[in-house]
Amino acid sequence: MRDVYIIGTGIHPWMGFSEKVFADFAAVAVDNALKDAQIEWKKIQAIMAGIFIYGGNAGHLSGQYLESIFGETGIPVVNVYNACATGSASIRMAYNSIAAGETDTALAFGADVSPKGFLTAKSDNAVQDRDVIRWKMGGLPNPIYWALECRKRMEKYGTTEEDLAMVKVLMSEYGSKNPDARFKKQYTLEEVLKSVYVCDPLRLYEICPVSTGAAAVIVTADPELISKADNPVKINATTMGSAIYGDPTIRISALSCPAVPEAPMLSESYSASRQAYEKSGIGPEDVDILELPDNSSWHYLVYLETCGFCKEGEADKMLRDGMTKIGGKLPVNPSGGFSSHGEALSAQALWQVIECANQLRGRCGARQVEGAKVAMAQTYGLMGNSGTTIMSI
Amino acid sequence: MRDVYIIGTGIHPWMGFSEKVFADFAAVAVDNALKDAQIEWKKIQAIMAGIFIYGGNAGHLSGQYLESIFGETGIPVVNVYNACATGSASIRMAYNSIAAGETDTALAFGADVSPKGFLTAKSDNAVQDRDVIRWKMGGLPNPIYWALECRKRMEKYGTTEEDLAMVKVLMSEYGSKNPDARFKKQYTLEEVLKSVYVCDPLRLYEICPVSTGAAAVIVTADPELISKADNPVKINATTMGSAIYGDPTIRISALSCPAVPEAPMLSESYSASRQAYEKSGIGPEDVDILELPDNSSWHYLVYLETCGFCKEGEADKMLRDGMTKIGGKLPVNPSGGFSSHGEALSAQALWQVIECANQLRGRCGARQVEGAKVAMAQTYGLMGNSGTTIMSI
Amino acid sequence: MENMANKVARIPNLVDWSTGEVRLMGAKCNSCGTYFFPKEHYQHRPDCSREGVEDVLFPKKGKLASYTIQYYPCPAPFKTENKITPYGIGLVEFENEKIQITGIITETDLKTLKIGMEMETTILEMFTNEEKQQVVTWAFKAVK
Amino acid sequence: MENMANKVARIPNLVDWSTGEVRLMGAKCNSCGTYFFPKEHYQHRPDCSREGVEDVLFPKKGKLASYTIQYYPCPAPFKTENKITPYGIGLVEFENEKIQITGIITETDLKTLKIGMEMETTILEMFTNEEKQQVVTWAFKAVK
Ligand SMILES: [Zn+2]
Ligand SMILES: [Zn+2]
Repeated sequence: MRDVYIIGTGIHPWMGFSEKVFADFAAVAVDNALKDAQIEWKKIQAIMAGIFIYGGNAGHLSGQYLESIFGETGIPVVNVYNACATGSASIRMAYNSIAAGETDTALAFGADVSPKGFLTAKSDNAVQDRDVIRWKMGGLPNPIYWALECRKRMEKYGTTEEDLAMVKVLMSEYGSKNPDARFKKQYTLEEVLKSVYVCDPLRLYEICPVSTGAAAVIVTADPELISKADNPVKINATTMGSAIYGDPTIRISALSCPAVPEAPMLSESYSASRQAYEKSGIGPEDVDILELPDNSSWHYLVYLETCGFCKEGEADKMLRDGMTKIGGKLPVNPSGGFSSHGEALSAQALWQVIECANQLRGRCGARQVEGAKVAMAQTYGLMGNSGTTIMSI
Repeated sequence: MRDVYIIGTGIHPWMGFSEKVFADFAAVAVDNALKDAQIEWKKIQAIMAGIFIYGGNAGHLSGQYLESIFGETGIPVVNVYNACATGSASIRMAYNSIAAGETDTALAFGADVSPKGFLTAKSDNAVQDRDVIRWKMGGLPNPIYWALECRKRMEKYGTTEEDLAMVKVLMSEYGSKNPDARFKKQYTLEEVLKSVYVCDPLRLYEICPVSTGAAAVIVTADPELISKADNPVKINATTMGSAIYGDPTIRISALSCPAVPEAPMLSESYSASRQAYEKSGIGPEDVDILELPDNSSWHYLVYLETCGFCKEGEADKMLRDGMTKIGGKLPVNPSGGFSSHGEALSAQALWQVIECANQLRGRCGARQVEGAKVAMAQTYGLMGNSGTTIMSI
Repeated sequence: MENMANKVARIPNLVDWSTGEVRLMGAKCNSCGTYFFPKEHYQHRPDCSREGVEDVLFPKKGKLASYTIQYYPCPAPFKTENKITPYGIGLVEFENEKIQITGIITETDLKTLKIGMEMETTILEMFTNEEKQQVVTWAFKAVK
Repeated sequence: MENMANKVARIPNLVDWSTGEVRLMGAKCNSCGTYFFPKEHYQHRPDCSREGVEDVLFPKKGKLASYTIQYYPCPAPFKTENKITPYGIGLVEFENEKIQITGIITETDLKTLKIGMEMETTILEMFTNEEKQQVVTWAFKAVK
């Protein structure tokens, strides 16, 4: 199989609610990616688009919408949805299209506009869609799921409130150095520990909100485009995982979970990362930078274990020992993470890939990790969605 | 690139509104496909799922939902949406996953439950989603778009009301022989011409309604599975097309179209079919059976031209001369077409592929086309979506 | 023209009568020359620099490029106080702009419709809102 | 137990009190042994033949496997007549069934919650509907 490279990336900075429409944000990200890749629009041979689920017909056909802005050329355009791992699906499909020989150069993008209110049920058929039950009878906003798991972890492994707060301290330090982040204020441990509980043991600063943002990545196997690109980044593997029977994690939108584990926690991400390790021949020990989905401080800790960077229950020690800091053995989320960005559903997995690529390309200024050669972007979506992308330079 | 084969297909027969949920229909189709392929569930290494857009969270993550029924194994599961070409996207992605070497065996499926009422706008932001304008101010249900194009055709090429009615006569004859079709009544030319107008010049029997249905296709490059399969069908190409700038067709959900053509009509399908011809080395002259998207009688005619089976304006003659009948030079829609099935959005493109495969495998009983070696399934979705699959035995 | 006092478009930025004539509102790209309707739905020529997109009003008159007669009520969110079915709906071509635009035809004798006939932009009253305003959409009628 | 006359679950087939006890309604697959809640959300073991799925009532009592305290109101379509925040919400483990099920905890002293404590199934009154019925959801409370 031929090698596939990232040659262009673009972002629209993360922000809060906006009256502007998703296509405007998408166009900014795609324009930036084209400029970075130094190619014209007609070089794009396929578009793999993340669905903007609150955008009606246009949001569900976001790829067609984007194409009409830049000029319709008849190429394959496919729209994907994998909850918060949607961006992983788009880059994986762009990669597969090239690896399969269908195209040489493809665009993956996603854009999301934060809704004015809360995210909630999207249908009214409780038999078909248990999400209806969790909202109407369960009283279960997303962070409760994380809090339930976090409490189990504290009981089992002794994770402390200080550990949870320390994650925010680190993320806010890095976020303050990232011009594309939404939240740039730096917090002390004391400030975090004084913030109100949303769902005990998780505090306001320890969970991430919903944001507006857009991201675009151009991948290619075209030798000419690779040779003229500025520090092209090789994709060693980009994989998707789903859940494994017996996963004890209580999944968002579920009302129950197994009491006896027969699979790893967050098995969708276990599966995605193990597929990526196997396919790339790169293991956790080889990774210089990790972007993981810190939807909450709990996620930050558990993902280090799920993805095999330490054994179960040992992530707190990694954090306390400073191993996950910039300058440590495994810098985690130098971007500032979800904590500094918030979730922009169909864009966030691509933004993680872009942060990794920017780090490998030495473009990260005050938050630059020195000498990084291998980076891994790990994402997570509700109801059994996950993706892993391993890159190198 | 290695060859990819269809080894198993399954359908849930098409029907009207049902209180049952989409996952139940999907499970029937997938069970049938597994039985046909003579494999167990654990052989499936990737799931490419069509989104059931009216199914809320569950419908948007239909692949995850389906996997939990059959047993979660951690494999890649991606959900796609390309309007009525959604099934084309799912089979294309399954094909690419195998061709790229990511997996050996993959499942593509789609299931849709007809909503009780009419399809209508899915958002309320007119700036973002012009679909809101066409419903709130345009007064434009889907068939109007087809009628506007049909009227142009009649003016330009002399297509008659009898031609339009004849399409239904043929489709109803074949549908009556298809146990999986929803509509099995056979109509005479006179009966069709007496049916009421929905939007003049299109009559009630000349446009297709919305249906419930499910379809599943298992594809593989695994030599062992291919060798034990019953008449495996080779996929010569499976492609997706989007629109081309200057396409004069008024697209569903649009409020305007170019007055001066700079691209072929239905350019998304022009593009998809030309990609398939180029990739497979098979041309229209080699195709023994064509399944095309007869959303209306107008589609039946124009698609023969769009896909290059005759020149523009010549399809009526093909129809009148009996060339498109079973037994003619190019049997079109031996399944009975959309006219006998109705649209089941995420399932219909797969059902077209399955009809083609069944014809090549000699399984079509009273509607069997004798001696067919090459078949082509052509689909169409609103707002610039299309897919073409060419198969052979 | 009609008395346009106390009338409001159901969705803004589509139809204008501030000039004394009913005209459709769109946009034009000065880089690739494409006209858009609605104006927010960009459809640039591939590789257009997308610079200089500006609002335009389409001419009042065009010619009928195609039409149909709809026999069933359009489902919600479409809404009219009076029964309008069967109603004509057409594609009106604006020659210099190289664009055809859809619209309901406010013609009672639908048998007179013919491709090529001259049409003019008008409005159709749909319903009265809570502020007692007539809520309207754009429409076309034959030039008599 | 509580007086259950004139009470109705907001969504059917989840909680039952016809036996005189409040119990959660689920299903069990007799082929792979997995219990489901809600019963329509199948989660079979891979390659299960999926035969013999039957309705079950979970035991009234289980033990608290985890909990949180929610400080903000749950957004719509969740609906209660009375302010219930902060409210406890827990995962209750049914030991033989090898399943943990979420539920709001109807405890006023949330400081007493502790992993491992014995809980029983109950109902929470949410609001009165147009038929003057009390609309309820399932919930858990500590066994005193
Ligand atoms: Zn332009
Ligand atoms: Zn089972």
